[in-house]
Amino acid sequence: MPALTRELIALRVARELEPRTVVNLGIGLPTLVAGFVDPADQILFQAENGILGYAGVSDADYDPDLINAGGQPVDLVPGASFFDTATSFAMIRGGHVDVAVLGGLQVSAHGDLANWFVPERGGGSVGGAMDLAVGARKLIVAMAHVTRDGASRIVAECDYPLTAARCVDVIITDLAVIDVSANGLTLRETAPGVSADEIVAATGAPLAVPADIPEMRL
Amino acid sequence: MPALTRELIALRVARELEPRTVVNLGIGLPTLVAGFVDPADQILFQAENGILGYAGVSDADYDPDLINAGGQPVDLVPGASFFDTATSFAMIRGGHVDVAVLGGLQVSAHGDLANWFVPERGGGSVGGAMDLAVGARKLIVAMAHVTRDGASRIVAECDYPLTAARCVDVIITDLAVIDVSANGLTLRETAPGVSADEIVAATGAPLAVPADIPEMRL
Amino acid sequence: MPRRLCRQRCAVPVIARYDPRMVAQVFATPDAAVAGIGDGATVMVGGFISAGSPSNLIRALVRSGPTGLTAVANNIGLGDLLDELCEHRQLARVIATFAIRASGGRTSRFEQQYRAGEVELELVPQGTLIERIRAGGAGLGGVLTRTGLGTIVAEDKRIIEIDGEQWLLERPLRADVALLKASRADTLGNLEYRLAGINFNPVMATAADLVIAEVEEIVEAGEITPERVGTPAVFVDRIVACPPIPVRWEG
Amino acid sequence: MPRRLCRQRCAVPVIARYDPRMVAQVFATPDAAVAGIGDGATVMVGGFISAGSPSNLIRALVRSGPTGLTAVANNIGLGDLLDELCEHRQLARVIATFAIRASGGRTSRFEQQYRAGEVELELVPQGTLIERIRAGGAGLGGVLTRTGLGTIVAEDKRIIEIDGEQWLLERPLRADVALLKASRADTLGNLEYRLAGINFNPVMATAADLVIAEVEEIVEAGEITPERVGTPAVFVDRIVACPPIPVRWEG
Repeated sequence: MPALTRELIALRVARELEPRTVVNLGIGLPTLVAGFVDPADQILFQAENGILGYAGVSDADYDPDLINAGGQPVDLVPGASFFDTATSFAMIRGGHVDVAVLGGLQVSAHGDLANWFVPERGGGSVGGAMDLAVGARKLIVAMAHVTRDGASRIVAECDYPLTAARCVDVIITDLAVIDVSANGLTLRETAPGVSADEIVAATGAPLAVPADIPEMRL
Repeated sequence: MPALTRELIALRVARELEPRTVVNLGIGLPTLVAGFVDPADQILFQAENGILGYAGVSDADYDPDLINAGGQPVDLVPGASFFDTATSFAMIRGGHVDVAVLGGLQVSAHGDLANWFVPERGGGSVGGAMDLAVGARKLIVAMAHVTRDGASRIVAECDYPLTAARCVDVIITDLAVIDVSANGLTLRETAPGVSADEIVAATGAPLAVPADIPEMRL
Repeated sequence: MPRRLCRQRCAVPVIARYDPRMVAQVFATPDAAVAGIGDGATVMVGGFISAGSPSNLIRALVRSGPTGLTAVANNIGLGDLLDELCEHRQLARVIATFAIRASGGRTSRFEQQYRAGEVELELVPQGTLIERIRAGGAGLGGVLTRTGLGTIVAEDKRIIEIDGEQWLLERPLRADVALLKASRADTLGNLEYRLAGINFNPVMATAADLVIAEVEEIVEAGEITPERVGTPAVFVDRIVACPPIPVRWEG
Repeated sequence: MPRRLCRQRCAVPVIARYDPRMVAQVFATPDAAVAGIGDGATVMVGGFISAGSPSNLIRALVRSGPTGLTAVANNIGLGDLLDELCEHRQLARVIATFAIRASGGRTSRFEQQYRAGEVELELVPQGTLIERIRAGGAGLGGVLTRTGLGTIVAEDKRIIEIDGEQWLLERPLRADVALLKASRADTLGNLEYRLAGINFNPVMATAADLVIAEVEEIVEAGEITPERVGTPAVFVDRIVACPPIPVRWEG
């Protein structure tokens, strides 16, 4: 089954972002999204460590004071600003960030997210994930649809420790775009060359499949 | 009975301030204190509206953005800083202001303070007084010893609405300096030409009078 | 999935359609900038006496005429432009720290209407007022403070005991609209403050559904030093440049 | 009258005599600046990964050798200088948001000691960590947040219900010492931050009994623009100028 690369998942996430919104990108795959937005859309990226308006990972000389929340050097857009962590999380927790894009370990049929603690490793790091999951106005989870062992990351109930309950709005994976609502999961798009049946089979929770599911535009 | 002028009360308060401390001056009489400190003492005055390091009321052209918490134009010392109201009250409530000097309507034998609501007028304004009374590390109340009608402002129990309970450390009036402790009130100094007996008579709460009370140094 | 958090709306939604935009809209006049504020709105007003006070926006609100307003501000009184909202009895309720002079003498229109029972007043200690607004803007459930304990401020409020210590629970405050004043804005909506003009403005910017700022000058994005931005653009919806109205307070 | 509020002291007072002074003391070396931090101290460390990290002070603390420390910091991990405190097992406890890599591979000394049960770890969501520190510094009794509700972060913690909504009560955090990094200081102790080097530094400055800042340059009072002061002098006790140590994080 042909699955999207990490870069193509990031591209598909970028297509989900509306112009002139404020977007926070989590560490890992979500960080790649900054490279795929159209600058004309004037999307402002927010970083938990206190930046509004960074423009993706930088090629410039490394400045230790100019990094995103994952520690990567970044460039700025004109009109960027810096602020302390208290202001940054007032922004996040207070509902001022339009969209957060986070990685995921598991997402449940109710939109519960688990993305910070790996039981097999006996640990993890929470960072700003819990605040983003609770505070962002829209939460997109970008992740591989199944684990390396083939188990679905989309499950009836998370068995990993939660990041937050009922917080996910959209799941974008290497196989599909899935909307999450109070009624459960609905398939919205398929990856090129992947059938709805294959997606249902790879999904560990009930998945509504409307007629005429379009293929992703990439 | 010779009583101190407002200016002399302010001067005596200024003598009470230690070098290199951070001091907040309330509206009214306390504001006069800034004019009586020695600049060499490097006392930094804090204003609730978000200044650390103003130097007293200004003679300069009126700048509406450069005022103290009473609305008076002020000058700055080198090294002054501006900050928002949340930071200003984190400073006050968090115990970072060494001394607050507030006016008073009544102080009780337990160090309760009433200074914001005048029952006869049926109103008042609270401003930052309650936060200062709770948060400053030392609270000096500067006021007239008795009302215009001759009633003592130092009382067994306040009958005016409180600003805060058990908050006053020192009372400086036109007649005396009085220390407040868990054991009650103790006369420390008399105004020039005023006897301890006269002060006891003008005080509506038990007042301990040690031997050899010195006269104020002015 | 409907967000459980997000912006907590006020009881009376007054902006018919609020289009959330990262890029602030620039308006030509204060009157245009305050358009759409309807009867019954809760309006936060930045500033501390004469410093950082959005005088042009207040006067525009007087001219536009909505009534039944709740004003949240540090002060309302003599020589304070907010008092002009009392001329046509636009205020139903005021939440403030300074509102009634402790000494006698001349009284403001607000004080006259308050004494006549025509307008309600909730006096809030300054440090509590700013924390309540901050909680409203930062998605926090309340404020736990010692300020006001044992006073009439604590009446009818919940006391939370933690490890044997008592804390007064104060509730978050939000508004439909915030009127702010800054020194400069850029075209994205970043605000830069000057001297003691900061005060309540940055925190109020976080706690209203519609944030309108008057500034002395609007510059291109990038012209304000990033570390000098006092209110990041995400919080600001409308900006208007106009000469400040100087005001001398009479307490 | 003994103040009921004032600075809430930690259980273990480690600075023998802390002389509160508005004017910061200038020290010649990082080693001199950290003198007096004893065994069992709680130490807040500003910075976020490489930005605004007081690397010189951390290395001085490693050299000075106190043990049984509790560190409060955003991150401890590979390529993070705080991990050097694990070389001589100086840490008893860490309160942080990033401490264990979610993915495998090389592990930090901290992670090895944590897995061996030699050091305790309290993982705190970032927004909750900063608010807990802010509450500790601002004289507030706690934080009411939705963050962590329904997760293991809420285990054994008190839930406060307000108007039918649930809020997690998180407790204030204070420290004996805060180690900070700023770009410049003036001789009074005002600190100016640069770019994203701000992060945890200004809030930690409010929440420790002894606040020590390393800066790249110390200038005369008045040389930092008053509106650019990120931490007012009242919060700062000791300053030292030294070239920053650049660090590349490996997560």
